[in-house]
Amino acid sequence: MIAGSQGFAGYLRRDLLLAYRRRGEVASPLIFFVLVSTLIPLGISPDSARLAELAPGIIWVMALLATLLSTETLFASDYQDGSLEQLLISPQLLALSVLGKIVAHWLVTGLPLTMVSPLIGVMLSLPAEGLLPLMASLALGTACLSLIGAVGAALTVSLRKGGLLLSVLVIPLYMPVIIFGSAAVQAAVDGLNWLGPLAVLGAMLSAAVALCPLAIAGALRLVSNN
Amino acid sequence: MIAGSQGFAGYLRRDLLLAYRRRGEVASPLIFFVLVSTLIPLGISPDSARLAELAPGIIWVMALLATLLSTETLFASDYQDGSLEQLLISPQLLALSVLGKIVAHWLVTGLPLTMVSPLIGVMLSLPAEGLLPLMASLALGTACLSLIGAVGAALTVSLRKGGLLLSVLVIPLYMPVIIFGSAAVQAAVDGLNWLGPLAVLGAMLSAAVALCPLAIAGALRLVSNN
Amino acid sequence: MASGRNWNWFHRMGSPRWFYETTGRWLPWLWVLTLGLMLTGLVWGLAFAPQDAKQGNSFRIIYLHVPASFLALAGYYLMAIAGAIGLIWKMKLSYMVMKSAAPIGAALTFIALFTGAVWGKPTWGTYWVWDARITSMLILLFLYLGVLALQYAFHSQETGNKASAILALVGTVNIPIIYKSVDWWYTLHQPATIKFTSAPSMHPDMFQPLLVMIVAMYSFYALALILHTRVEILRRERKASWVRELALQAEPGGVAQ
Amino acid sequence: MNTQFDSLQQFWEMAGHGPYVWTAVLVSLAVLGWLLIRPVQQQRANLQSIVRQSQREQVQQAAAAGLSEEDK
Amino acid sequence: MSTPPLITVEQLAFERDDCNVFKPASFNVEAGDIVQLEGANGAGKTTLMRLMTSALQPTSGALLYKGRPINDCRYEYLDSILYIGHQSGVKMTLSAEENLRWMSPASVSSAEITQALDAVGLRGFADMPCYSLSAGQHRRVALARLHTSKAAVWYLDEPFTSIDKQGALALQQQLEIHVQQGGAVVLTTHQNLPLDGLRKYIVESHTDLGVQP
Amino acid sequence: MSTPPLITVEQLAFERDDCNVFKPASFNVEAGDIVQLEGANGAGKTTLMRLMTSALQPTSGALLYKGRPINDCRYEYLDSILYIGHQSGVKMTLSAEENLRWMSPASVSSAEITQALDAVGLRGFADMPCYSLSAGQHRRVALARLHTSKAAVWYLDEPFTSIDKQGALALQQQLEIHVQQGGAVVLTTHQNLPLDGLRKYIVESHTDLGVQP
Ligand code: HEM
Ligand SMILES: Nc1ncnc2c1ncn2[C@@H]1O[C@H](COP(=O)(O)OP(=O)(O)OP(=O)(O)O)[C@@H](O)[C@H]1O
Ligand SMILES: Nc1ncnc2c1ncn2[C@@H]1O[C@H](COP(=O)(O)OP(=O)(O)OP(=O)(O)O)[C@@H](O)[C@H]1O
Ligand SMILES: [Mg+2]
Ligand SMILES: [Mg+2]
Repeated sequence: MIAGSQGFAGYLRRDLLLAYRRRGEVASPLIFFVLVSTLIPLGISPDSARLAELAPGIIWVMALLATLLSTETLFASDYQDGSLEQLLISPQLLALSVLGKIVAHWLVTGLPLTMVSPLIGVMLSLPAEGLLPLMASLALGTACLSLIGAVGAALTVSLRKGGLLLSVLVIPLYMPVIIFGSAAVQAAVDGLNWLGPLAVLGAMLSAAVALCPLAIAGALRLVSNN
Repeated sequence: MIAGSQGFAGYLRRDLLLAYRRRGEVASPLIFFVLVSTLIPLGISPDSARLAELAPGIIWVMALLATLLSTETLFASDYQDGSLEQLLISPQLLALSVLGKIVAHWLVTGLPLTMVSPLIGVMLSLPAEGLLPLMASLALGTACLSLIGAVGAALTVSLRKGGLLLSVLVIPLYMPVIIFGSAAVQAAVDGLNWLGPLAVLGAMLSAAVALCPLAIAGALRLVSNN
Repeated sequence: MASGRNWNWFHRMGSPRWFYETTGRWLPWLWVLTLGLMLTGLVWGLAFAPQDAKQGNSFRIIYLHVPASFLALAGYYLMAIAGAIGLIWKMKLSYMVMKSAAPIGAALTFIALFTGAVWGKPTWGTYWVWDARITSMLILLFLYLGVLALQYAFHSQETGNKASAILALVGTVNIPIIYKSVDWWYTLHQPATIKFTSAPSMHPDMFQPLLVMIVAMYSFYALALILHTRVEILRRERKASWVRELALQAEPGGVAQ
Repeated sequence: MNTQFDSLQQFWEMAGHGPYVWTAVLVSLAVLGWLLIRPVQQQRANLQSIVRQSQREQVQQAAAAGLSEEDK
Repeated sequence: MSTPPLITVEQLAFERDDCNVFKPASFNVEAGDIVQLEGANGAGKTTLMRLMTSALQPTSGALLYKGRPINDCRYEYLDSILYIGHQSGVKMTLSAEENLRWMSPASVSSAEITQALDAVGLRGFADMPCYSLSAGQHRRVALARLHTSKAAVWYLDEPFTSIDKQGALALQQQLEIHVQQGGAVVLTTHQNLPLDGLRKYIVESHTDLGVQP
Repeated sequence: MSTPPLITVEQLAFERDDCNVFKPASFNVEAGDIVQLEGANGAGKTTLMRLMTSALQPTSGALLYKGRPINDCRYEYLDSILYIGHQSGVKMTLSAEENLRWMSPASVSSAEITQALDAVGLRGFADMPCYSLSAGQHRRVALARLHTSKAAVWYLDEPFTSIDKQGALALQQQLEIHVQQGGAVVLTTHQNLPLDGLRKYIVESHTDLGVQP
């Protein structure tokens, strides 16, 4: 069973089960996303023409925040109850097990968020031709965000209440994702080619899949080493 | 010493000390506020005329989120390490001790946020006459937000990892605050009377100071009773 | 064994004591060089250089703005490389260098942003615009702040060092991506209102003092980095005997307060 | 080479741009100065505390030596 | 009329999901008593103790303090008790000294704080943040409260957890001294305590689901 | 050539802030051994045990598994050990059964899981979420791993915490059976264990700051 696939699949399954146990709460990033998006018209203007201009940016910023907030707890409870230490001494490749956790995380946050985004798009008067690019870019982009955020979560896991510190660490790293994500939607709305920005997001995602688990594994070994 | 002031002042002092211990982290709501505000131009547009229109709303939404996120942990760590139980059986008025904690919370989040808001205002091209109303409304408004958020935090404290559930509970309650807060700023920018909305905020704050601590005390007793 | 010999210089350089003693000899010269160049450059730039045709005297801010911008960016790479060396070769000294580079870099970034903002008011009529370069600079400041915050968030020095080294490395991979994407973002949205004055043909009389200031800033950076690193060395090696001897020489009384 | 300004007053005002230029210069110099002064101060404090600690240990060692002599 | 006992537990019961956790409990605690709540894992010792501290509201039965119902003299009662549970309320980010300072009555002086920390063997650790303490040291920070508190009744839920042998001996002595001076102690532990005058109260699980080893 | 010992600890040391936590440790663990790490609170028992599980990297010294450095056979070693620390890795929101399922090797059948939970006395609690278990029941969930694990070497950091008397007896028997079958146990506890063939290794604090009771 040495370095077998149990690490990846095992953690994927476990984290999905844990999420299912707290399903009321797992729906929260989603509800957060919806609620905050409704705050915007309240704070700014209910005028639909104006909202339509803002929609790609707003939706992307909110999706980013929702992902960020849920990333925070990716390793925290495992650290507190000792599971993380068990993970470190499990006879599997750490990076793979970690990837399993992240995939589970994306399945319960990024994916539902992507699914519900057309709804928000319609609420914020996003033109119909922007909806498909919105979903596509969110699907790729939130996966990137989960991976990058996990690096920050790993680095801050041993700090009690690292929640907001995490945002300081990762928001700068999120900037390219949000630029290309919202640009893809904007391009589609303006009738331009939106596959270009989407391809860039895809490239970023592949790079993140390759590199982030390694950085995370290093960070986890490091912070637990005291 | 029964029901003396030690409860209020004691918790105020303790929570400020705790905050000082994690000062790197306490600065975070602030940095979060600044960081997220920079995401907006990246997501939407760097055009200053456009930004100026959005500024009051955006700043208020971001301030709300920063407060919300930091409220989350108001009772969580106390619950986990058993301090909350000690608070419940301390010979002081629970509501007062709780108020002490909330004041400390506002001093380390709402107040610095208010202080730094003109900077964000300038960065988002908010016209100069909006800056004072922005600060005034944020000072009153963030205090309201801390109080209301604390009610939600108390209700969710015993649910493990209630972070995002909290937002679902309190965001609807936040809506009046954000409406009057951003209205005050907008009124000032448009050259209208902004003291009206501000007065409403003040009234909300007084009501919240009177009622929220009682609600919180009740919620804490209820939640720990199992 | 042969390879061991080749690495000798490397390990000697990694010795905090070697660093402390060598830089101790350089320090007086560096002080003189830095202060001299700074003073020359500033006086020359502020008082003697001709004023700009379009921007008038506000243009003199360039003598601080541009050198600080240069070093703010270069400093991040230096910091990340030092962190990488620390992580790979487990060299204590390079962690100390990394730790010292973070506040210096953050301060220089702040200077670049502040002087830029002040300069913007008379030239553009506003303190802030979301220009590509300016936005990148702001993000750089955040990256620095992240490294600093992480560094000090840990109780244990070493964990803080390693954690921020990892973060700095991740940041390094990201910086080119961030810069490229911000550039692209800006060209996509470019508002017509403001044109960045890139001073295509600078008069030599204006350019020479700028050159002096740039060299001065490099010298300043070296000086500040060395001073900060020496503080770290003393703090970490306070139990070593060479540090004790050195302290007794420097502060024979030692009782002041 | 000549100065661009006829008097100190003019140099200070810089034809209306004085406030901008001088805030930029003063703030920058303050930050740069802080970057140099702080390590110098810290270094001195470090050296002093190291000396004090080694003095304390000498005293303790002397006391310990005295004790063991008494034991004999 | 004789003076009423310090604390009277009268048919105290607590339901979870409409089911009593333990058989309704009745006993007295007098000044000078050490009462050990005994029972298998899951019998309900912690639940009973939390009821006695008034952190939980009983479903039925009464808790009397000096003969008066607890609700009539709540603050007086709370002022005279001290509870250290499984989770001890020690803040990880504060130092041992700050934790103790905070958990002690306002009238305790700094010298007393230092003394208390010395007494539990934490000299030299007073200013380290508590997350860098070992399991036993962490528990000792909580136990240092016993030295600074003025409370008459101590509720200690498994106080010997993680404490080494010498520490356990010292704690037993301290308990004895406390009751000799007229205090009272209610504690749970799975160890046998060689204490004079120890009384046991057996907590019996109400369900048939108790641990069956 | 004689076979090398199962585990060799050679001058193993760990520094925090440039200062050894405990005096460098050297001892062997053979199949059939029960080794108790003994020492006062804060002596470094937990630290040493975490070094032995390879969760911590030693500053100096070596850890050998069957005569080979641990870094050469990391996965093989990790596959043959089981560690239960102060924090046991039990997930509060999962039930006892799910926790055990997850923490056991993939080859363990459902029947074995149920058996293991019965064996630690959690029959009837198998599908309650762990946050509604008592302290001892919680610990028993973690200890149920000993019934499902195939690991040869058990590292147990204060396994008797919160466990009642009968539970403690059962655990001691289990340890003895394990070593009779050729396994090995390294544990810490502050209690005296009446176990045959128990060997003690005294962990000595390196600093003069050990707990002074
Ligand atoms: C907050 C505002 C500003 C920031 C963050 C900023 C940032 C920068 C940076 C990073 C550089 C160095 C670029 C490089 O290394 O190639 C730079 C150079 C320069 N900046 Fe700024 N800048 C700001 C405002 C201004 C303003 C208002 C002006 C003038 C109107 C200005 C004029 C220049 C010039 C002339 C250069 C040097 C020429 C060049 O390298 O292209 N900057 N600035
Ligand atoms: N994370 C940490 N950071 C700094 N120091 C620590 C940390 N964890 C433990 N220590 C210190 O290291 C020493 C050894 O701790 P360790 O937990 O190994 O002790 P222990 O022998 O297990 O004690 P106990 O019997 O109390 O469990 C203690 O003095 C403790 O204060
Ligand atoms: N929060 C809770 N929700 C539901 N049931 C609970 C909760 N806490 C405890 N229980 C159940 O109540 C019973 C009594 O628990 P309690 O913690 O009082 O036991 P205990 O005697 O202290 O056991 P231990 O010796 O293990 O500490 C147990 O069967 C436990 O499963
Ligand atoms: Mg209990
Ligand atoms: Mg231990």
